[in-house]
Amino acid sequence: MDFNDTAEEAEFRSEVKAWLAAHAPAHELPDGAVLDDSEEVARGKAWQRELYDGGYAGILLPKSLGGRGGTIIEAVVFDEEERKYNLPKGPYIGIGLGMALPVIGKHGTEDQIRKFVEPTLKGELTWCQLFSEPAAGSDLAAVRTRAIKDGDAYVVNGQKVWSSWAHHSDWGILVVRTDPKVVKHKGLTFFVLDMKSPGVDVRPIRQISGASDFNETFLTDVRVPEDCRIGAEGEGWACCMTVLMGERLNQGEEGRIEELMQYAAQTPRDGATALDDPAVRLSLATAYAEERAAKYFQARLRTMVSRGENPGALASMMKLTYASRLQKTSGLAMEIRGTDALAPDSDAVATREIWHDYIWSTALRIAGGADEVLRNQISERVLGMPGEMRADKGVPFDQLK
Amino acid sequence: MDFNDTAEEAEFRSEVKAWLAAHAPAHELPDGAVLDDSEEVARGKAWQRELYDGGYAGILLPKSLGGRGGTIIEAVVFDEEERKYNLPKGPYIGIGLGMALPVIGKHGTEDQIRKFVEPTLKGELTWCQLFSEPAAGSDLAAVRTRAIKDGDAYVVNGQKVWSSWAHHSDWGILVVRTDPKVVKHKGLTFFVLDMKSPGVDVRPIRQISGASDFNETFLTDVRVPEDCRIGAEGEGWACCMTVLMGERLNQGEEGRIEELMQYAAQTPRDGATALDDPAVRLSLATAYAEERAAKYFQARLRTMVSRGENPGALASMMKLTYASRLQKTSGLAMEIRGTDALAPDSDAVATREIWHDYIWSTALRIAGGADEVLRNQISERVLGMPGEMRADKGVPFDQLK
Amino acid sequence: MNFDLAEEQKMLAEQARGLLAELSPPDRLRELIDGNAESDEQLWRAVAELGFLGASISEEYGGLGLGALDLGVISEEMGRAVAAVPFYASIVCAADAIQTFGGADQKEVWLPRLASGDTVGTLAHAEGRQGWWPRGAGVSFENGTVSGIKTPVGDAGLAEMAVVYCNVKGVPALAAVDLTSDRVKRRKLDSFDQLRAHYAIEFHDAPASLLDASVDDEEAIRSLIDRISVQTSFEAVGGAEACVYMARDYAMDRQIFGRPLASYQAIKHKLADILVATEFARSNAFFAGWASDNSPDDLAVAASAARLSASNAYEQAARENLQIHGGIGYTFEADCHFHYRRERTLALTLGPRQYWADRLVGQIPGNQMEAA
Amino acid sequence: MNFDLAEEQKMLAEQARGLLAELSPPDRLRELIDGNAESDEQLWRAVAELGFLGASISEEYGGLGLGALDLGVISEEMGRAVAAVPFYASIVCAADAIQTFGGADQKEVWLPRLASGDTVGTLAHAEGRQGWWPRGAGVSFENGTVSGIKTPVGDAGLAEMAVVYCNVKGVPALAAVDLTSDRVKRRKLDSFDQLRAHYAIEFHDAPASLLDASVDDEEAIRSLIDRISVQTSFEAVGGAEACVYMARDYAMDRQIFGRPLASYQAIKHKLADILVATEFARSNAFFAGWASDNSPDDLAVAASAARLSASNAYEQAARENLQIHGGIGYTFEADCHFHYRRERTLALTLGPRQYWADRLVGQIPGNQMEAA
Repeated sequence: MDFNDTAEEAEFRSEVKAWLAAHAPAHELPDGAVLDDSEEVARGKAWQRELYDGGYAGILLPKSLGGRGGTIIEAVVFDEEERKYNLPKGPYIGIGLGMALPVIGKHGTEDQIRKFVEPTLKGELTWCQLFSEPAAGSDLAAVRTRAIKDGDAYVVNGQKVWSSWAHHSDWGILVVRTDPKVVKHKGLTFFVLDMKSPGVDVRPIRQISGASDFNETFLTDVRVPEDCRIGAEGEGWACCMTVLMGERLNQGEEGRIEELMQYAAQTPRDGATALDDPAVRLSLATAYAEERAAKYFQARLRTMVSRGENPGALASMMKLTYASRLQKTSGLAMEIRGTDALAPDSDAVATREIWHDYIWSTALRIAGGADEVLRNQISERVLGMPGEMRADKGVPFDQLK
Repeated sequence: MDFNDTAEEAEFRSEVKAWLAAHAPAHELPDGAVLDDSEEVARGKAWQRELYDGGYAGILLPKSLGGRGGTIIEAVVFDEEERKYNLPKGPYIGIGLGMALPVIGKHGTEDQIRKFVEPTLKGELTWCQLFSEPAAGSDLAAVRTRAIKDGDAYVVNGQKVWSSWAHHSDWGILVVRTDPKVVKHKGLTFFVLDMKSPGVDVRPIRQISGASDFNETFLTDVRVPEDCRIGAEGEGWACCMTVLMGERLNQGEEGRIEELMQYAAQTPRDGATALDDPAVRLSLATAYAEERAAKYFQARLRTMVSRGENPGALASMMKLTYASRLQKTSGLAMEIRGTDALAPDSDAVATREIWHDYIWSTALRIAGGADEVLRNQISERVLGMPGEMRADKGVPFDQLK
Repeated sequence: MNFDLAEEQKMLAEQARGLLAELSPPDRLRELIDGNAESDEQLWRAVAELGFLGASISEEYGGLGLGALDLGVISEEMGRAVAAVPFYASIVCAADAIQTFGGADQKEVWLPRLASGDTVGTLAHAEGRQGWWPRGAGVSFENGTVSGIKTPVGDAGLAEMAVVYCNVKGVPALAAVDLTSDRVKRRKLDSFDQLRAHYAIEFHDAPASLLDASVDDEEAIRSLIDRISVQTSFEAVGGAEACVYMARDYAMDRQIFGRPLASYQAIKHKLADILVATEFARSNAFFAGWASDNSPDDLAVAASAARLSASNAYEQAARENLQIHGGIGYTFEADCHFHYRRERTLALTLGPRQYWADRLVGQIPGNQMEAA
Repeated sequence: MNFDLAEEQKMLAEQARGLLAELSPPDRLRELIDGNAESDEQLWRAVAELGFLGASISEEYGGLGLGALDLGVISEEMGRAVAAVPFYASIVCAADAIQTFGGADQKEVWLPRLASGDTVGTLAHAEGRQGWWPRGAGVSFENGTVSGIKTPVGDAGLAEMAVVYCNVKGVPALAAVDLTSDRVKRRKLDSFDQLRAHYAIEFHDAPASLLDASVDDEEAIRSLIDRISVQTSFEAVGGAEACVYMARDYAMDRQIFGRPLASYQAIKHKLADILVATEFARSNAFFAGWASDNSPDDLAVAASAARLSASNAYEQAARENLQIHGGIGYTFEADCHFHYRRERTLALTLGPRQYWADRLVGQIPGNQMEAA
């Protein structure tokens, strides 16, 4: 075990540091700046292009696909260094690199690879995902959006939700039902969808946070050319698995608890500060211990990956604990500050960040695997316990209640 | 709402006080006395006889059965006053009054009522219960102990566990399988068993506490006369329900948290005491709030019962929280005291009581409805949520895996 | 002994619940948020007409002269509906403070107007980061005026008067202040709770009238806080119960992996635990409501216990209701967020858990023992 | 960067686990309890022969000169098996204290004997209700002797020597004391943990030898406690993991309502949460073990974090393992109770959670900021 860089890693790190020092500052966002969406996307694309030119776009992506073919440790090192700058990184870039390219790379044709991979790496194409539906969240295989073959195209009808930045995406990755006569997992097919196609109607979802980062996407008689199908008909579920596998491990977490300790230290109490209160210390120290544990646990998983092992459902542990901890500790921070945290008259920036976390944590506990789904995965895949009794097992989709 | 006694209640209370003052002191156990089992049973029987003579045996039992036919509030008042004395009350008496008599009263014949009710009220007969089996705990209907009709008797073979004080009981209430060809609830039949019958072998279970309050009872070719059958063949499950319904509401809880606060106050810390530590105060105050809530919640249930309403699964809430709270707070108390609580050199009596609670809480979280079973009941019967998917539904017992 | 609400109280609860369900459904709350409204005036008028505002104000000042338990019944319904009216600020806080500490003239001036709803009052106690009830209030009373800043103060945009926690030469006191005076400046703050506005109030030698009975009687002031806290416990219980049944109903409807979400043990057990917490909190609130009027010696412990258990129940309920709703719960169109935000308001407004834990422990006989 | 054990460490773990599984199965533990034994001598000899006792003792004193992480690997296996040997007292505590603070002569005298297992040592720090590490120890060192009472002291019946936390004219220090002296009286106490005996030790001017480097260096002593605590974290992780898999295996076997207990979500989710807590605690223990030898500046925070997460994991695991076993778990014949009792020993022996929380918070840069 060695928590220091090896010689090779140190070399890579200093190379990255130097490159970032030369290229990142020009792309940094001013502190506290709120950009409008198009401006943000434009800047994100420009930074992605810079990364591409520097050879750092898609560090984990194989060289054959135009990536760097680097190790996970290199990706981590790069990420650590890149985070030191306030750079424009958004889902419009992340979904392409982290979700679309892996699935196209694995299930797509040569033509598809040629068409999509390089432009995405260069930041020229942005992506959104069109997976969830109102009645298909945790139970993703329950999607109802239908695609019916019509000549050399598929005609798609249905409704997708929770697509982030769909309104600023060029393409979407889409999963739909092509065969309702078979059990639900088997009738799915995967597509890439040109978001400018006629019949695609993107509407913002008004969130409880007040923002509308997510969209509903209505698909009405949308014609998707056959050459936009990724993999065979019925291969949709396998494609989804490819996407979702990639999703977990790269979620970097930011440490929050030190900030909350400082927030407590800036809250006067009985001639001292709230951080002098033993009960506050106990709660925050416990959360901090868990946060650090997550960091070292993630490091262990990365070591597994760097050896070619698949951490599988272990990766779910990170997300499960992060979301709950965020909710618990941001709620706690509000209580530590007290009434002032309900409507701050001072230090409002810090308090509003805590509000943001307290609200956003509810989305995090659901999106990308709800708490309950993750616990199922951990108990079934890591502990080998039996799966849920399922009422839908072996039943064709169109005969489900 | 009125938390004071009504005029009638006050009158009953003063009558009870006077009666207890006259009769209870002679039966009190000396403080900290450890009696041997037979001595304890003898004393318990004598006190029960005194209660009978005073007209206080079976306060809730109908007059037709020789009880007082009193209200639940009267039972509560009596209990509150009786607790002020250190009297010999044990399961050997409680099981007879609380479990055997209600089921005999409801499902038994005139002869059975004549034979058992009065002697039990007088403390002449002691009872144990023979319900659980190694493979039938939470799933009580899974009992395997078989009874086969042979002339005017049933021949019983099998093994029962968790019978308290079986070694000092005259009679047992017993549930066995008489018909394995029907679904599991339907093949059960209820008996009373003379514990001196040949083939009854009572062996103590060594518990993790070191004590052996509970027994295993092996039944080998035990002949149980037909007139010891309570109700019809196949009526066993209904009898069990009668027994279990009665069990919940009368469980009086003792307040523990005030004692733990004092235990903390007797633990020096940094020139003050552990009770001056805000974190300790927060934990204990939260537990105390829950304990008081349970007390008032129980009072609400008693009000329901006194109006003839059935609180049903609401009563499960008391036991669910009590057991968990006992484990949590006794564990916490050990931590508050610190290393000294591992092996006390002083104040050992208080510490050993806390050890007892920490160990006993594990049994409480299981016996009489495990936590998980109670949560099922609450969600299904109070909130009306669907029952578990059951693999044994409609399957004859002998075809179950 | 009778540990249940009286028939009249049950009818009162039903009446309040019916009214709120009719006039203040979730869509109405969305409308108010969209309209940037600070209060639902129509609802306020209806509530006033039914006499709810005067429930615990004595009859000589235009109220119904009922007790804390009756007020609690209404508070619970307000909590269930996340009602956008200044009931808590004006009735639970301001009216009770004046009734408890005011002289005959002060009662005469304010109580009939508060009971009728014509005037809204509030209680101004917090002072920013110094805390919700800072020892030795920073706002001072001198020569018939108060000076200093109170923040945040709930519903202070609607209020024409405030009961202000202040110090008179260093000793604690409460004073009634007319907020319409030009010596009073109100600044609206960004509020976490979209249905309860908060303000900073600056007093610049603003004319004030001391509630004499409060001066230097810290324990009496603490008792007032206890009484108010009992009402917020009822409010939280109502909110928690609303969340439990909202989540239950959603889970019964929603199909997942071919069966109702409500059939999964994870969901069942979660809701069972929250229901238990809610029923237990209600039991503590019942006793505390009874003790408010009938057993002053028990009040401090009873109020603390009620507060602690109600806060825990509502916190769990508000969070897990949203969780059970899944993605839809994260949308403005769903009804979870009203409770998710209001729960924080209730948890934070009247002192942190630690205050109530300290108060509870300090009141239990025997806890003043010396260390061995 | 490499966040995994080295191959040799994995082999060490396997070797230790194999040995303990063979020599110290649950039935053996029951036998020891029934025989009122304070240690499993056969196991102790076997462990000594494999060199485990000397793992972190330097080679010049008969050890293997390995590091804290190697010792942690062994501690974890001891925890998994609830091994009835004085490994913690003698090696983790006494040997490390002497190695850290002793002079060459003291090392010469004690380390080879401890490494070989011929002598058992222990660390005497607690003083009854005064606490586990009382500020200004009540036991005093004067003129080459110590006087006072230490209680409880784990494994003190087996020990021939103790490192004693004492004060020298009011400043903290550690001293090595020969327990076989007739100036030392040991009283066996009733111990919650049936597999670890505890004693009160009375020192009556008992000859003692100061570990000079410890005198008045409170932070160095705290660092020693940090190092020891890292080992108990490994021990707790081993215990927690044993509980998770014991419960899982039982639940897979047990049928209830026609299906395996393990198929119920209540059981699955409970075990998933405990597994997460255990894996997270292990991750903290890994870093803290590494920091023990490689990054002294990180040690205080790392040890505190490891301790807090390991205590939480083992507490949940020990309780819920018994719960999942149902009635059978409450019998002496089942194996749950060894962990249920040992968990408390680990949780209580080396300071409460609050100590570790305070230590952690106090070490984070920026937490010394003034209040705004």
